[in-house]
Amino acid sequence: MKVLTFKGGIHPPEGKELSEDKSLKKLKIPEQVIIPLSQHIGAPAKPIVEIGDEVKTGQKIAEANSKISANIHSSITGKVKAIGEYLHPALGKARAVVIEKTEGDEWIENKKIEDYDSVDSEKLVEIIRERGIVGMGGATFPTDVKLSPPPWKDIDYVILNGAECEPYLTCDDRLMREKTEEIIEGLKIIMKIVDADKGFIGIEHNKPSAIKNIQKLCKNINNIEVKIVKTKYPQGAEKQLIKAITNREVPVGGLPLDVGVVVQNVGTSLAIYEAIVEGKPLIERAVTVSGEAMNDTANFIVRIGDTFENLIEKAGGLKDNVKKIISGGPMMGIAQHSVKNVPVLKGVSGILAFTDKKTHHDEELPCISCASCVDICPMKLIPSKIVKFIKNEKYEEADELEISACIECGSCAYVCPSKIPIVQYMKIGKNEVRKINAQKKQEEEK
Amino acid sequence: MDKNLQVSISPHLKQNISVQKVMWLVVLALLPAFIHTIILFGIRTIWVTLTAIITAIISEALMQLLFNKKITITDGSAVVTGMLLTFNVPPTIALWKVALASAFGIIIAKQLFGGLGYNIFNPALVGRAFLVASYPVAITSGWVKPTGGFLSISQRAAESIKTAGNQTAAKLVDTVSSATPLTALKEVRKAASNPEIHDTAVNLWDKLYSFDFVENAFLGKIGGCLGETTAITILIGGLFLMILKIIDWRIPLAYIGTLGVLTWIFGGHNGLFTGNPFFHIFTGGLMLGAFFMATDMVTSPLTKSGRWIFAISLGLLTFIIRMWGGYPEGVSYSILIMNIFVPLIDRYTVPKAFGGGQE
Amino acid sequence: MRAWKEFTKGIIKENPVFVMALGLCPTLAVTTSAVNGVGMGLASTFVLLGSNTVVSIIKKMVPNKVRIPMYIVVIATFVTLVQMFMKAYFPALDKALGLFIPLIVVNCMILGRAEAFASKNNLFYSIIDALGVGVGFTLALTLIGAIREMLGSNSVFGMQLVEGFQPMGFFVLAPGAFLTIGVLIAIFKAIEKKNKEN
Amino acid sequence: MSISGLFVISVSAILVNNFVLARFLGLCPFMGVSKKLDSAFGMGGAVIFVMTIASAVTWIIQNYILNKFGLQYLQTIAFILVIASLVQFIEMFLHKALPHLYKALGIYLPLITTNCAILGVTILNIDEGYNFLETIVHGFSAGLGFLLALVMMAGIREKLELADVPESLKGLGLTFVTASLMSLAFMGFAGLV
Repeated sequence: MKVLTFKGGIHPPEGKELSEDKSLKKLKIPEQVIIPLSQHIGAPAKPIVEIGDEVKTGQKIAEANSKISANIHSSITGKVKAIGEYLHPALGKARAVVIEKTEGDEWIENKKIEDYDSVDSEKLVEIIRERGIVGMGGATFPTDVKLSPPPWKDIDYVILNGAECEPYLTCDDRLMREKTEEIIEGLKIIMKIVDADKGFIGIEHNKPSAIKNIQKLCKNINNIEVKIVKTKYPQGAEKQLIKAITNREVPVGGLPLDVGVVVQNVGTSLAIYEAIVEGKPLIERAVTVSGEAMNDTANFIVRIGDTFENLIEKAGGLKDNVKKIISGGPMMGIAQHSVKNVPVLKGVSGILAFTDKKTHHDEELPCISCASCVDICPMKLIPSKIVKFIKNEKYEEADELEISACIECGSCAYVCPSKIPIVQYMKIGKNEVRKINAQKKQEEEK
Repeated sequence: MDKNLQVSISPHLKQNISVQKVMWLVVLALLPAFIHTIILFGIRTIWVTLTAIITAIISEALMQLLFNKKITITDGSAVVTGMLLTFNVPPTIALWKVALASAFGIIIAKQLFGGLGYNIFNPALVGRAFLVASYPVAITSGWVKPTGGFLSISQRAAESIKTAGNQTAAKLVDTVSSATPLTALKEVRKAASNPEIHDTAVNLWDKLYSFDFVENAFLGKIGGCLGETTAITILIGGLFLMILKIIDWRIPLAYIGTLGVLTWIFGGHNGLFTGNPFFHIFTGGLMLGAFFMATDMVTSPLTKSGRWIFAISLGLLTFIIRMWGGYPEGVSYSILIMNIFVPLIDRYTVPKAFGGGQE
Repeated sequence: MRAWKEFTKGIIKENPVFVMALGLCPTLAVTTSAVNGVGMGLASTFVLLGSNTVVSIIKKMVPNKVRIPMYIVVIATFVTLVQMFMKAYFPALDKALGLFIPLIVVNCMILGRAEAFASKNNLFYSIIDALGVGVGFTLALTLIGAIREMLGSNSVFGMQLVEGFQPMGFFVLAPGAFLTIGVLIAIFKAIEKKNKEN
Repeated sequence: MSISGLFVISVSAILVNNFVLARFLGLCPFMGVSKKLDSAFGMGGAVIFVMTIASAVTWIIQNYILNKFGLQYLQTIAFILVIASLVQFIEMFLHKALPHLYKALGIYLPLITTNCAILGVTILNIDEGYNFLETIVHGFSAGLGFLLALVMMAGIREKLELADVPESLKGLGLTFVTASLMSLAFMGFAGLV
């Protein structure tokens, strides 16, 4: 089978061998969970419980606050202990509901729809919204919004993203191997909702077992096909995956649905299946715990709100020479100050611990125009020049070089011999450019 | 359990490459050619090289002191400049002239522009051009024969050309056998238009274009600057850098290819397509220029399309200067001239961003 | 002491070459030697003096609209005088300076002084101004010429300096001219900054 | 007049004896208008335009008026007046007839009167004894050479804007050093014609 890909990209050390053979293990329900109200892109959810309330597993505890927002559910059976500011792996600190476990694990009863084909698409989207499903790949965009394209946009393809191009992470791989059937059912549901002709599952070449399992099950489904994509970072970035599989290019500033495609992570597909067919809100997820500074590694199914500390401990604990702990993958993840009381969110796909050797900090030197970053940029930008403009506060010039197209994948910073923190400059620049353009728009409207 | 955790922006993995590593790899790639020069011209080339390197380092440090900047002489870039300059001078050059050129290159072409990464021109080539402007005689004459070789054609080959009492022809043979190959070619081409010595000139021309000669040129058994007599070892070093992806293969390929094709078409005396491209590829500074000078990261274009434009223009310019210019060799000036155009090339070869082509 | 101030300002603080960057073409073109520098400087000073004087006298008679063309005619007249004078008495220097003698007409320094100073000030100060700027210009050209001659020909005003030194031909060529003035401008700037700091 | 002769004049004026880099003409606008590429193209275009026309007009004046009446000594005055009024006239003409071109070149025209490269080229045409056709080719090529130098410098200066240049060299100082190295590189063209 042909291995598909896009232009550019890098080959960082994969690190998957550390945990790819560890099958998914359901972790014991924690004594206490910290459930932040911001676990998705968009407005934080509004809490609908009060301190002292008793809640069941799967009970809604906070409500979506605007169109782009998501419901939050309790992940355990217990009692609301506090509502306030708590640590958050991405935002530093954010409002959260703390629930203390009581006896048992009593689930709230939800309607199960096994025959989803006979149900209206709108109804299915409503259920998905109700169950608080968001993108599980890390971006955490509310799934219901993504599945409601404007009526004038025809969707041809649904792509399930099983690339998992971030090094070290293996949770999607494990899901594809162990929850194969559920994931494919999820894809069918998505295809029904957006009325797509064809479904693809894009998987990187380095996951032969996952590919085999899914291929076996798809054999008799004529409108679903497995597409093998090259093991290359960032193969799992939405736009790059679409390019590889369909050869369509999402325009600058556009969305996949502008080219008739909807992309969902395999984990999201599983969550959709569980929400519709099993009536289960999004209260658990698969997390890889790995890295050279771990005594042992694991792939867990954990309740949302469990803590990093607990996961690390259950996986085998940290080595003494740990230097860095990351939420997410090593390329785009966020380094953590501490792991105590830091909760696992809907979008946390991995907890990685690294030693000094892997992450050594280097001094920034002047750019020598080696153009490594230009050669590998998957968005075909000129990072080195954009960074020079940003350093000199020439944001309009940076805008001309399409800085806003940057997906912050970090490939440029990975290859840079001068160790320039390019992603950081990109973030600053994008922010400034956005401000300038908003201001310009405002002035024009006047 | 909280340790002193490090917090920094993503990505948390970095490739094992650094500016220092790049520079020292270039130095490493130049070592075979350096050893080759010692074999060809003796111990003296060591002193020439050391002079260039030490002066480069001292100049860099002094300027950084003067401008209150951090001293960065360990990054290896000054060493690279010093070494490259050595390959751009004749083996007999006075040491103080090498030092002068090295200092000029580092101070004027590099440090005044802000140091590493900001220079517009290749410092080593600026050093050479300064020498050519200041001491034209020192850099274009006084050639010595390399061990086991000759300057352009061997004494025997020269004697085999019967001049039959024709004094002008005899003089031409003398001139040619005491010049570097490209200078010899220039003399021969000029002489070919003189009917009186046309036959002799054509005879010499054929000798230069013969397989034997090109083989000798490839092995370095000819006269010239240190980098002009070490084609084979420079090629080895260049391929080494190419395999490590320190330099982009496009630049040497397009540069050498363009010059080869042009000289093949227009470089002969029997009409079109009678030139010997290999003569032009292995004589002069082309190997050094194409692999080590034109590929200098700081002073070459950023984009692939830009590098094609850059390298093809280099081939064209070198061809023009070798054919019609005042200098026998045009590699160093071609690169300096194209250095001027790099900012323009960079500006007008910005690729469309991903998804930018469909709107 | 205004007169003294007007005179000295042109020499250092508002040096036409190093600070104001005026009259660059002749500054670079003719300064291959100190003598040429002096020659060009004096010729320009003469024209400057003449034009400042005349402009200052006629400033009230000239309608605003034809002001600039009028100044140019005045300058061109003095340039023509200089041309004739040089041809007659200093043929060698005339040859060395060549094209740049007639080009004094378009030396922006001269038109600049006429427009910025002589047309607004009385005859006395206009003459002082012209002398000051002219001396500044002449000194600058002489300095550049002397440096280039020293480095490029191992001599100053034609006298050989160091026995056995092989001069750097670079400095008498075009790139040497650009480099010398570039570095001198930078040095002037650095000194000025130091002075301001103290 | 052979084509190759015209070619030699042209190559000489653009590359070998580039007006800015080898002859030191037009340095004030070269320094002043080379900060941005857009304005470099504008100024360069305007200079080509004026140089070509001024070359033609002054050649006619020299050959049919000054020489005829033995008024050669009035050359400087006559030429500068011709150029000044020519620029005025071109400005008015463009404004009325070609507003689009005027928009692109217009703001640079007033600066051109004192560009010594214009007067320089007209005098050189006479000194070199060029005929009418050669004069026009020379004028045009000299302008092209000026444009080339200006655009090259603007490209470099835009890049240097982002460089960590020592304080005292910023601006004019480094621009001259750059010009020096450009001029040094252009010496490679020596002997071409």
